[in-house]
Amino acid sequence: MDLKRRDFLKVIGATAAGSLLPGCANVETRKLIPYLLPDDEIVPGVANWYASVCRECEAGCGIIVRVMEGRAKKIEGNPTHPLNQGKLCAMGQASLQGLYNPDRIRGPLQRDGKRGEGKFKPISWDDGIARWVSELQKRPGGAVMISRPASGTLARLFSEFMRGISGELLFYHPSEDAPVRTANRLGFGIDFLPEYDLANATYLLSFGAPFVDHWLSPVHFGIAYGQMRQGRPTVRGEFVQVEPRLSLTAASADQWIPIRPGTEGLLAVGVGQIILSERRARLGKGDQKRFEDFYTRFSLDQIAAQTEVPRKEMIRLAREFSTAAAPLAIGGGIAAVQTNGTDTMMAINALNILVGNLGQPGGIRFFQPAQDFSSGEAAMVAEQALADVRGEFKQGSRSVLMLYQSNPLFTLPPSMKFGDVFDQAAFIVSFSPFMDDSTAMADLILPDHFFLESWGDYAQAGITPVPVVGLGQPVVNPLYDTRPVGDLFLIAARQYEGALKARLSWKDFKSMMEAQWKSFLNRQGVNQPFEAAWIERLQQGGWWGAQGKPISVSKRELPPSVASARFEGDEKTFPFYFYPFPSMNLHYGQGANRPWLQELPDTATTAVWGSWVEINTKTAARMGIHTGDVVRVISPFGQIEAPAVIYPGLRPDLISVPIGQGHTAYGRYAKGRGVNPLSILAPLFDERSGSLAAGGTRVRIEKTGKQGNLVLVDQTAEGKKRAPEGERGEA
Amino acid sequence: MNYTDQNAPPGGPYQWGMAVDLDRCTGCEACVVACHAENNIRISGEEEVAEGRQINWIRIERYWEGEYPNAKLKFMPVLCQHCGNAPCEPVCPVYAAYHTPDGLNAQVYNRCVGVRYCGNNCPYSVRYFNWFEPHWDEPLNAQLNPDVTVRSVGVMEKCTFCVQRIRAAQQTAQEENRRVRDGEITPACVQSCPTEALVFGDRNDPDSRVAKLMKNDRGFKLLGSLGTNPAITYLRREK
Amino acid sequence: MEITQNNFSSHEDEEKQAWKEIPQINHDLIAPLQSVNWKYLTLVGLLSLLVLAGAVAWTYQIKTGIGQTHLHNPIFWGIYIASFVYWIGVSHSGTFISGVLRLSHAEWRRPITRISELMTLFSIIVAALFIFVHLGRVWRFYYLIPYPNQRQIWPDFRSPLMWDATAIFTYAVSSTIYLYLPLIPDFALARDRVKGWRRPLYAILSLGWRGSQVEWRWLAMAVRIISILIVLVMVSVHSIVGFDFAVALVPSWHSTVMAPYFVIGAVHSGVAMVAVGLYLIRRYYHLENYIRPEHFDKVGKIMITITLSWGYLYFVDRLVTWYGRIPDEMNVIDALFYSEYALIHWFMVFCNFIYPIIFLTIPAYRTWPLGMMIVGLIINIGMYIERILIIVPGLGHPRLHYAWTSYFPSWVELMILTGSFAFFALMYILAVKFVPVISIWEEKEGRIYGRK
Amino acid sequence: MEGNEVESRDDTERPEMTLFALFPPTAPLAPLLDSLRTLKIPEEAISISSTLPLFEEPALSQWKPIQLYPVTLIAGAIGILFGFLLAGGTFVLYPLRTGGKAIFTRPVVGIISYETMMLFAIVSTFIAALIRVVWSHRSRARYDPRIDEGLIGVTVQVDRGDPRSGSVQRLFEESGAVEVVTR
Repeated sequence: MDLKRRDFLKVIGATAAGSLLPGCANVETRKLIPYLLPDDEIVPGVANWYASVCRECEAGCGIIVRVMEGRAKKIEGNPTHPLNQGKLCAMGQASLQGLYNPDRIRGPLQRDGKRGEGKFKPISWDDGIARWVSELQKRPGGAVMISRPASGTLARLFSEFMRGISGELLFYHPSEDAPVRTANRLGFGIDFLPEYDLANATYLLSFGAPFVDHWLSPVHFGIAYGQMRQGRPTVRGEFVQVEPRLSLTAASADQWIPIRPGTEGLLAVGVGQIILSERRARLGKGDQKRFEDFYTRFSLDQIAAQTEVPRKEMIRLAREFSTAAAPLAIGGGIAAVQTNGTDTMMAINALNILVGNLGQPGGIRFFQPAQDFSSGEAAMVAEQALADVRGEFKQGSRSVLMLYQSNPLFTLPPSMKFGDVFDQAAFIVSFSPFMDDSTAMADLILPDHFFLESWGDYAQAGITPVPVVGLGQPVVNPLYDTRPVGDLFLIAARQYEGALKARLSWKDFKSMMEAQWKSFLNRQGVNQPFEAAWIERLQQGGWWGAQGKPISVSKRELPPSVASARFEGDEKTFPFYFYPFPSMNLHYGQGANRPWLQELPDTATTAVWGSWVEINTKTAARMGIHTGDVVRVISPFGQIEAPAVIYPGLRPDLISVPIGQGHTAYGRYAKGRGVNPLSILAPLFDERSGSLAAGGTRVRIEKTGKQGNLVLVDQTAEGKKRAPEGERGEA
Repeated sequence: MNYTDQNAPPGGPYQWGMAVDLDRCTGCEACVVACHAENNIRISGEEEVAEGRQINWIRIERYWEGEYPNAKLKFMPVLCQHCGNAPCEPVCPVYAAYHTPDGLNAQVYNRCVGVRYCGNNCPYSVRYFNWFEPHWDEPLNAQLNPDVTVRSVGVMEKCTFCVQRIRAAQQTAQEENRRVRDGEITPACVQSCPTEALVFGDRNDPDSRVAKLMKNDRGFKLLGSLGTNPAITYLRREK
Repeated sequence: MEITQNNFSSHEDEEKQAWKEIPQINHDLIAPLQSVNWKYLTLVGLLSLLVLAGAVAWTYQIKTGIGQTHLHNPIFWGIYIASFVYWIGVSHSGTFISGVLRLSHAEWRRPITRISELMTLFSIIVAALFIFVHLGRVWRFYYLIPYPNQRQIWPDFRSPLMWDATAIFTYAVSSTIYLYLPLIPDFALARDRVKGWRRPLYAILSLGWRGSQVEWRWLAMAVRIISILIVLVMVSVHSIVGFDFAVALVPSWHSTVMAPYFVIGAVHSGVAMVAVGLYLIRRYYHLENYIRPEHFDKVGKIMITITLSWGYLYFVDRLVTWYGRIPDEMNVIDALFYSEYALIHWFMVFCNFIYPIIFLTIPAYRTWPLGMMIVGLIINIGMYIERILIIVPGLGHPRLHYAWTSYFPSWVELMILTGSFAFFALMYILAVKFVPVISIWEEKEGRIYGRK
Repeated sequence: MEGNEVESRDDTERPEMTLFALFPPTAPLAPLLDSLRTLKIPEEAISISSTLPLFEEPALSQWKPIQLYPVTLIAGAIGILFGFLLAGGTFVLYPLRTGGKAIFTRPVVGIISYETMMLFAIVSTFIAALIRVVWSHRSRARYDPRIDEGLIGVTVQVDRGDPRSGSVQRLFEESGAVEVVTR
């Protein structure tokens, strides 16, 4: 896809004119006068490409959007963006169906009838905002805002606003990555993510890191993976995946090691010990002793017994890993969502230290992200923090709940009793553009634009070797009577009695952004009139600097302790481990209202439009369960029913169910479809990162005797047939 | 024009082709959604998919091999192979399926009367039929691509190698009177593929990436024994 | 002249006797045209209702989309095509029985020919109907007709479907002719004996037939020539229907034996259907002295031959596949013999081969009209199943197993199917009220000269 | 009703007269025909109607063999040509390439030509025969419903005032005609 500068100059004008269009936020009038006030940039039949930033997941890929006659037609990766280099995942592509989703909230609403009844009646913007502000005013310091992780200017706005009303701001989104971040912070003392240089690695040892499915930035690592395998003329990177369930990522691995859940850390330690004992470690003098002391605390045989990975297997891994030219160990996924998640991640990082790949190509490299681009000071939190919030509401120190594109009622297990917050809160306001499960409980809904309709920027924290700040612009006129959340907060700030006015005095979010960028670009020493620079940045879709030197990491912490994880539910009554995994298409349910993603076959099972329970072939045979039979999954904290899918790539003692379905709201495509496995989880956390130990609940399963409407694209339902002729045993 | 030789070359200046590297494919299915978005592929809905009527011009076939703990899961993107000797073409009684000079296996929707013989005769089962009139809940239809026909009920449809993009690029090339450059055309699936497992290009141009990849010794043709002479070459996965 | 002289003298008395029967024959064979009782009317009403139901179902399918069937990729063909093939098969009854038997001067053919020729005509009509039922955009059917048009569309004769179209058109036209020619003298007869609205029709259709020897000779000559040609057409038609499958790459379709196998299969169901028709007409029009056990016996003997050849070809086809063990082909064989389709498949073999062979080889059974009708029914059921089993399992097991699937018809399909059978029956019983079901003059001819 | 029309027609104006006799089926026709010939009645002036083809062989010695095969053959040839143009010719008009098949494919032309050959042959044979049936001796042959009951009708045509008419009538009666009509 080659971008024509010409197009972009058009683009800018278009957006300017577009945003000035009178009544452009009002559907009727726009229908009424489509071309009486035409954007002179809009030439029928000619496509304009708008650069922006994808906000479907937290990776923040650069995108370019194809727009014709004022309608977004296609989204592709921004080829110049360092993170995703012109590529884009299924979810990003499907964001168009978020923009044009028939179930978007089309204007401000207030609750009608009891809370949670889901009855709403329209309210004018002025009244809506007034009501929200007055609620805040009434309860100074009573507000908690749970927001999806914002970044850049919006994050700064949020945090300054919340500070101004002395409320609490939590950037929360469900993911398996919190332990990874924490492990980096504790292990290396760096609080952004490193670049995991898969592309140049020759041996990738992954402990459950699902970098193809949803880990950090699947697109970025997808590109790197392609490079690792076939990008280099002579070398083909080896790839071993260690995890109890053969994930999409493991499917691409050369070897899959089905380890016992929660013992990944131990395996890492075992491998490390062998490397040390075989004198293959490349450690600095300071470290040598420390590491020996640490590793000698463990007995290989015990590790072998606990991990169920035979000793000689470990030895082989250790040798392959330590002798490789560019070894790299990464962790995440099921290994992270255990009570020992962070320790495990640290133990895995320790392997990288042992082979000394820090700062090396093909290893772990920390690069300085864009400096002095203020994103405020609110940090990402994990589930534990929300549990604390519940406490605050209980004892009444907090009473106003503000939700921004965050759906805790869906993503938190009921066992955490977070629902209480929704019962106890005096006032709940949501800024979500969609009627998700939590928004349906709100008293007031002030719908935000969809990201393709609004301004925004996104400061990359790590992953890329160069500093990146993505810049998003409206690519189409707003479809409905919604308002950018940024503008709302600025208006609220103006109406709020107090110092807030002064601190947040911008007339709208766009000008705030421009101000922020102006100072940022100045500090970057861009000697160019701001207007020109700004337009250029918009064309490029953001700002990215040159690749700097990797930061030399001084701190090399080892995990204080590594043991196998704790599990809720005793083995007798609950014989199975249970792993609710984020579905590749729907992630934590965000994708569930996009028909494209609902209809996108889960690659391994080819299931669409629903939930399923994965059961190991032998286990199923033993229990007389066939694909399609509805089974009941029972944990100490609840039960769910879904059709079974026989899954050969699963430990016989593990049951897994995809996350993403089972919404009680969220529009026609998502509502009442499938089940939410998170709903039966125990309130179990990884103490050090505070993230939910989603893999820590044990379950048992029963046949219900019912037949479920399991829809598989591969109707043979097994896919165990011979791979097609010509590439038998080769594909 | 040669009327009697069935092996006469199609004779176009370009011969479009694709290479699919199974060693890169991770089954992420970005290509599938990209295709849906680009080509106005209908949303079938749960019931229709249950009937087996989902439409995926490109689909990721997966094959399980072996049993736990040695279970292996292998992927293979399957799309229209644009065969040189396409079994689907001659069986069409109304020329709805025919071969373009630049080696595309074209489907002319408004000629199709829906005898569905082509669908039967495609060994790759990549032809999809419109059993009902397509429907998009307002305003999802605002996204539809004006460059691509929305197929009505009763016609067969299939992967076109994003012919709309090919023609656009050819036009620009013609205006600037030059040949289409390698990599200038990327069908939606190729464009989105993060691992670059899919590569598209002109087989006539020996320096094109696709032409080089086709010479790769990992290469094979899907169901090659049928002699359909596909325009797509697959590269074996190494382990 | 001498010859006639001789046989006048040789069978003097029988001859006289035979001539005396002629008025009786006229009366008996014209009778069915006149008797209309409440039974008949209720039957007509019933069938019309079924036909109507089928028509409604089809309209519904056209309005809402072909998706009303349970077809799906890659099973693009279902019972519509199966029915098409089946009815084309049944249509071979007439051409085979009357054509071949006329050529071979088989005396016993006389009471049977007309019955089977009528079947031919009607089953072709029903078969042709299914082509339209099957089309995804039936409102565009004229794209298939080769005539110069401003759309610049022309059918591609490389498609076996166009071979079909041509062949079936030829077949339809010629079998109509073949039915009509020998009818002329009978129409002339009816012209004088049937009163009411039919009379003028008969007058026109009988073309002022006088029964002069010259007319007889032209008629005889035309019939003789056309009998030869139509047998050739018959063979080609079902061969081509066989090609539809044989030329395709679908596993289990791509077989050289398909064409002859289809022809035999067609004749199998055709002749079986004749047995059924014979029984019913004999029973309800009391033509016991015309359709006699010996006729059933003869038909039975033919059926044995056909059954054997069918079984032979079927065995040959399966044997080579089984021995060759080409995986893709084997998948279908396995499905047929051992798994999904095993039950219905072996039932089909029972109907088409085992039952007929066991019972038809018992002479007493062959002369038992009811029994012959039963065997006829069983074979037809078997042959219909066989048509489905040719189409569906192959399509359901494509080479890329990812797309494997199976199929069962929807209620719309089934309603249209019943409608089609009803339509056939309806056309037949209506025709019986207009066309003498037994060729009167041939019957007479048989009585006079048959003994030779 | 054809037969009646013929009878109802006023024949007295016509220059020739028809003698029509009905015979019982078993009456020996051969001697009658011989004697008619001795009267020098031309073959085409005599016509015998019956409810079924009376003679396997030409009963009247000079009956010419009838020529229908040539029609069939010629029509068939035309059919082949038509088929060739249909299946072969149109490829030249619509040179659209379809995979794995030449634009002009011989086997296809063969198949289509075969079918059109048959079509033309059968249809034209039919039409030819019909024409002959409709126009053969129509003026002379007389019709009587009783023929279908088995009686044999013999029609002889002579000019009015032809002396032979008397003898013909006599011949009829001698050979046992159940009825003789003269017009």
